Amino acid sequence: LLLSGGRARADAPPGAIEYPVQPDPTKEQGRLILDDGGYGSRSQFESEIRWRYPTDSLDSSWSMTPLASGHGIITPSGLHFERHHGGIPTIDPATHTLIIHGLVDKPLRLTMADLRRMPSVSRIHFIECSGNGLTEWEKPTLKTVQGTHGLTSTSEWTGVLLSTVLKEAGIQDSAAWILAEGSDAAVMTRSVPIDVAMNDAILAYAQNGEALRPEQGYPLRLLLPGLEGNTHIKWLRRLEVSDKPFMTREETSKYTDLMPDGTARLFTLEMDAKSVITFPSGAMKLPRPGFYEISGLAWSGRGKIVKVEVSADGGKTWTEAALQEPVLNKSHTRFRMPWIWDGNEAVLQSRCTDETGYVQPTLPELVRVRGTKSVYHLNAIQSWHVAANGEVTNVHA
Amino acid sequence: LLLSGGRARADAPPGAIEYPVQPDPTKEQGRLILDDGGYGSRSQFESEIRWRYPTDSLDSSWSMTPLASGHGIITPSGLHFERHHGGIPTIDPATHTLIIHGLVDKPLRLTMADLRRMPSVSRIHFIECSGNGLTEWEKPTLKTVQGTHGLTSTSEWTGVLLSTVLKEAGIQDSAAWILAEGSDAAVMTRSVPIDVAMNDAILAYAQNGEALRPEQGYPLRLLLPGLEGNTHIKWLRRLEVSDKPFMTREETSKYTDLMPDGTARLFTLEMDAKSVITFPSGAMKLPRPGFYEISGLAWSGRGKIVKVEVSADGGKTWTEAALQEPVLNKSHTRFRMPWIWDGNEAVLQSRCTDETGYVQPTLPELVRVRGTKSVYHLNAIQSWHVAANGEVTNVHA
Amino acid sequence: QTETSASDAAAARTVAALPEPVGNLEEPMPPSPVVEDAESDAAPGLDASFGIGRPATKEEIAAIDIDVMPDGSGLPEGSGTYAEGETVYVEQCASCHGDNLEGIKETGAPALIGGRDTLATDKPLKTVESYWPHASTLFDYIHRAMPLHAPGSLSADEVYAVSAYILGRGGILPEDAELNAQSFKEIEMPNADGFVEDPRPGAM
Amino acid sequence: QTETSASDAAAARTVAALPEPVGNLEEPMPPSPVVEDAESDAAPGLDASFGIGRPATKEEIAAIDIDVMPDGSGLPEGSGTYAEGETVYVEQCASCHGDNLEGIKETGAPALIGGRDTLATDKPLKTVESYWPHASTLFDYIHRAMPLHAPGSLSADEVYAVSAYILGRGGILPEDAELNAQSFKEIEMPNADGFVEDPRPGAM
Ligand code: HEC
Ligand code: HEC
Ligand SMILES: [Ca+2]
Ligand SMILES: [Ca+2]
Ligand SMILES: [Ca+2]
Ligand SMILES: [Ca+2]
Ligand SMILES: [Ca+2]
Ligand SMILES: [Ca+2]
Ligand SMILES: [Co+2]
Ligand SMILES: [Co+2]
Repeated sequence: LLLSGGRARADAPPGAIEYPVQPDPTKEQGRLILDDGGYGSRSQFESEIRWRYPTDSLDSSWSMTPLASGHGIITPSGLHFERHHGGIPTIDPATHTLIIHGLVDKPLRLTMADLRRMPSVSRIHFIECSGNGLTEWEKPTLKTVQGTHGLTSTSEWTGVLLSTVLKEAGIQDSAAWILAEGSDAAVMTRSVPIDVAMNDAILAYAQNGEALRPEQGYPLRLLLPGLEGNTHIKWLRRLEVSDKPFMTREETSKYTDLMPDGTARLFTLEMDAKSVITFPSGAMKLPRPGFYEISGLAWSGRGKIVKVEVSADGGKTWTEAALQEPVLNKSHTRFRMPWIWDGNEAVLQSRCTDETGYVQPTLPELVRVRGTKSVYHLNAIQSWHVAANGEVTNVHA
Repeated sequence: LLLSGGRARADAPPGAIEYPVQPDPTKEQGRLILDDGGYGSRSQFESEIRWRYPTDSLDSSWSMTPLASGHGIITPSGLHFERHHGGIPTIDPATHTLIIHGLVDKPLRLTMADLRRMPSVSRIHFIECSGNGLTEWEKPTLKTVQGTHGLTSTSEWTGVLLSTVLKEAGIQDSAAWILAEGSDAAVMTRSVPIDVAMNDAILAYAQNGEALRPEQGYPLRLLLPGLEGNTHIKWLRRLEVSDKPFMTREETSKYTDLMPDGTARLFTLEMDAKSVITFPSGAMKLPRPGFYEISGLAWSGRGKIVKVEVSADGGKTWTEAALQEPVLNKSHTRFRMPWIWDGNEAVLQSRCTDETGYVQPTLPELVRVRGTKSVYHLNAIQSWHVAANGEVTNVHA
Repeated sequence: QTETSASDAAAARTVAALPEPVGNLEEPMPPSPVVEDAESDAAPGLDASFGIGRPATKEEIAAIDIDVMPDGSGLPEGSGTYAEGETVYVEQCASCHGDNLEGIKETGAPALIGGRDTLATDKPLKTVESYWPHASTLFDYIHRAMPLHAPGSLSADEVYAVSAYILGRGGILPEDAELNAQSFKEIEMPNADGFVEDPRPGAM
Repeated sequence: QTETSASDAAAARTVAALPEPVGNLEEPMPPSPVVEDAESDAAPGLDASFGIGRPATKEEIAAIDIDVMPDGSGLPEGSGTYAEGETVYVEQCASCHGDNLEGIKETGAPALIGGRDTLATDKPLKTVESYWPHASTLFDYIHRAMPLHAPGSLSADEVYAVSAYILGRGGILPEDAELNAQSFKEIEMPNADGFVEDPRPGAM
């Protein structure tokens, strides 16, 4: 089957195919069914894209999800944020294998076909890079919610519970950590505590109902619900069970959190509860006073969100927002609150609480303990200033 | 932003871009981040596509979701089933409007920008064409679950509750039906009962976190959770409130169910509970005896699925399958059951029960009442025969 | 050990060694809400009215309010005869629906007539003649959707005429029939009483 | 009214006027499960063992078990000196990390040395020298990921050598150091005690 109709062209946004706009679509037949070859693409009028923070290295870089134009809780797979340390490998699933070894009774070699035959689970979970917001510690730096918060996305992931495979291999009593290793150019590695591995970790081969996207680790990635994104090793090729952590570069040189006293926290794995208002948000302009539905996302690496409060006066007063069902464990949760903008200056904030009782902190509260040099795990309340002319900007308030 | 790397080529499956496979991806950098222009595509190794039933007219035709290779409950937007009566129109959202008139106090004209400013909801719902399975009444006809059941898909839909807009317009006391009209070449119309409209109907502009796909009604479609797919008018341009149904061609000539006595049922809108095993399913071959996870989908237009039972002996004995959380209202629900195939002939069936207590019927039960000429609403238990050589075929059993 | 540490030579770096975020980083700008209409500037409320959108004008409604209902509402001015309809049919419909309105499989166009007394058999033929409960549906559908490759192109006169022709060929109207908004309402369809309510839930 | 009904002329049609589904309709065939390995044909159970996959061989494991741990496990045979490492560094690393290991902003390659005593300041410089708790990480990372555009291309000797050079330039090893699996384990990193456990939850 070939594409018979329109084609990707320079004038269509990425991911779209350009077709002639019909002057009156009720007066002529539309384009034919399956002229897309049987796999559709987005409308040529939709142009939001992931955005790359301009790191010096293109090989080790990240791109961020356009949260401002998101809807609901699912992130379209084409807009899922990315973090690569050695580019995106192209791997034939027919030759890819996963090897499990170390402190196990039976070292195992599994093909992708093997994994697809094992008992599976599907779960809707967010992933967030713990570097999400790293530009925002000292002063408001990026303009949009894509820049300040775009290193998180939510998908429905399907795969085999890691515990299923570990039980098949037979883990030994002394097992305490597992090294997960990717087959990208960085041969990315992280150590995973055994209790996480035996709890809800997933060897994921599918995302949003189809195979993983290449950027998300095709054909196989590790999913560690609630843990910092860097640990969700993509293009997974190896799992080594050990009694000790491996102290890889990504868990020592990076992804450790430098405190004001010069010590650094190791293995800060869980993502604390966090929320952000995505509408209205930075770099938007409200055209006039009137009704607006404030909307945003809240999530916690420690369970479900139980409450989101919204303030329009910079945190002086708070109102509880509505949580859109389903409210899922370790997933983005959409919140909404009706708001009438009276045309005066306002500062919009959201604050979430998760089922452990943890309340999202203010930035001063966080900085008081952690200083501004810890890079990772900035989960403070975000403030958007609405000017009298309707312009929305990123502020520290 | 232009695509700088690979491009869609004749040799890549639809929706994929072909890149050179790396002999050892750990030994060279992968392709650069954002070489896709900021919107990703699926892997070149994934080739499942929607399939068109070979109707004589290409303009009025349908394509079916490849359920056999689905995962979880979300259907990838690129694989959502389609039904078009006049092709797929290409509509500029900047010029598209929705007009609400008839028995309302204030006839309204809403732009897409207006709709996006109104209070919104996001909900995960299936849509099923009531013609799903129409080839299967008399004898097993199509070979695969895509052919027998592929006219159903599930997405997270976002939009404005229809009730919100109707309240804004002020519906009058005599209002009983609403005509919904599309702006495709068929100017597709259906009459919707007012109680459905005021309950959970959605004016949907987003699907799976981004704008609707063109095939799904971009920029605006009606979503009537639980009702037959034909009523979910796409490319929606007009809503007329009336005291009577409009008796359009699609609710008289079509989408009426002919009974054996020659009478036909009108406005059979709700989709009764239904389930199907998607793995193993027709045209697959089990390579050898051993462990297989039976998996499938269940859904009901009347609420949540509460139970799915699976039989491997053609309905003689049943075992309750596990329902994958979240189990949502009027949504596909994934069920799973571990199974050891002993190498003997088997007939696999699934049977679901919804929260109203309705139990999915057998085909003989359904045919006893409805005959085999009613075309629509075939929701009977599906049987897959597993031969001793592992071949799985569509049977009536 | 001559050199001890290169720390003096090393440029001071801050967190994550990020490039200095000075100037325009080319973050894509998100869409802002758009308000097109000055009219609805009325003070909005939270529950009932949001002050969003504007009244639809009579002209805007009339331009797309094309439906025709069983009680005849929506039928436009104009008229057409069986004879005029035959011309329309031969020129614009026969290539798909066949010279004898029998349908042509290859085009996907169904038979428009025939099939009376087949509905309770095992080869039911559902056509305008045998199945359709309301003549209004015929006007409505032809007017909005036919001919397939030029939908909406027929004048009201032409739709009246071709409807008279189809109903005439189907033995529902005499060949000298002329249809207009008044006479249309009087058409009796053979299968008008053939439809029943949905007995579900509660029945199969 | 000469013609009454065209029902005789009309071809009998069954439900939905579908084309006769005869022969191959070109339904795409779904993927079947694939079993590659005869070995695991053992009778599978439902709970513990699924009989899926096969044992990984020693050779398969050895080919990818490349990690090096703080206790030195995983360190391969071989050795290398500061002097040899200088050659490796100049030829394969300096273009990105700089002649003085200070990093070159434009390449994204960070400084490898320097930064001692800066960790508690407001311009912390985190390098191998100032920050890394374990020398094993240096071997492990260079071996798997550097040089950036030819990762995995260095021999064990070369990695020992360039590690000796980097640690020598950082004042952690003397310039006459030779590294091998034994001497590597004895390296004391300046910031070895600089790391603390995650106090969360319970602390901010
Ligand atoms: C190019 C082919 C073509 C032409 C020309 C054409 N039709 Fe059709 N017609 C179709 C097809 C195909 C359908 C079925 C459409 C569908 O089911 O979505 C159809 C359906 C119909 C139906 C509905 C039949 C039913 O049982 O539901 C009527 C009535 C009709 N056409 C009348 C006309 C008239 C009157 C003309 C000329 C003015 C015309 N057609 C010209 C192809 C055509
Ligand atoms: C083409 C550029 C390039 C070359 C050549 C190169 N590097 Fe790197 N190096 C980088 C980049 C970029 C990073 C950061 C990668 C990342 O963060 O994902 C890096 C990171 C490192 C790190 C980790 C630093 C830290 O603080 O975490 C070490 C150690 C290192 N390189 C050593 C070497 C050695 C030894 C060589 C030569 C054998 C070498 N590099 C050659 C670009 C290069
Ligand atoms: Ca958009
Ligand atoms: Ca696939
Ligand atoms: Ca009307
Ligand atoms: Ca009537
Ligand atoms: Ca090892
Ligand atoms: Ca040490
Ligand atoms: Co961390
Ligand atoms: Co129906």
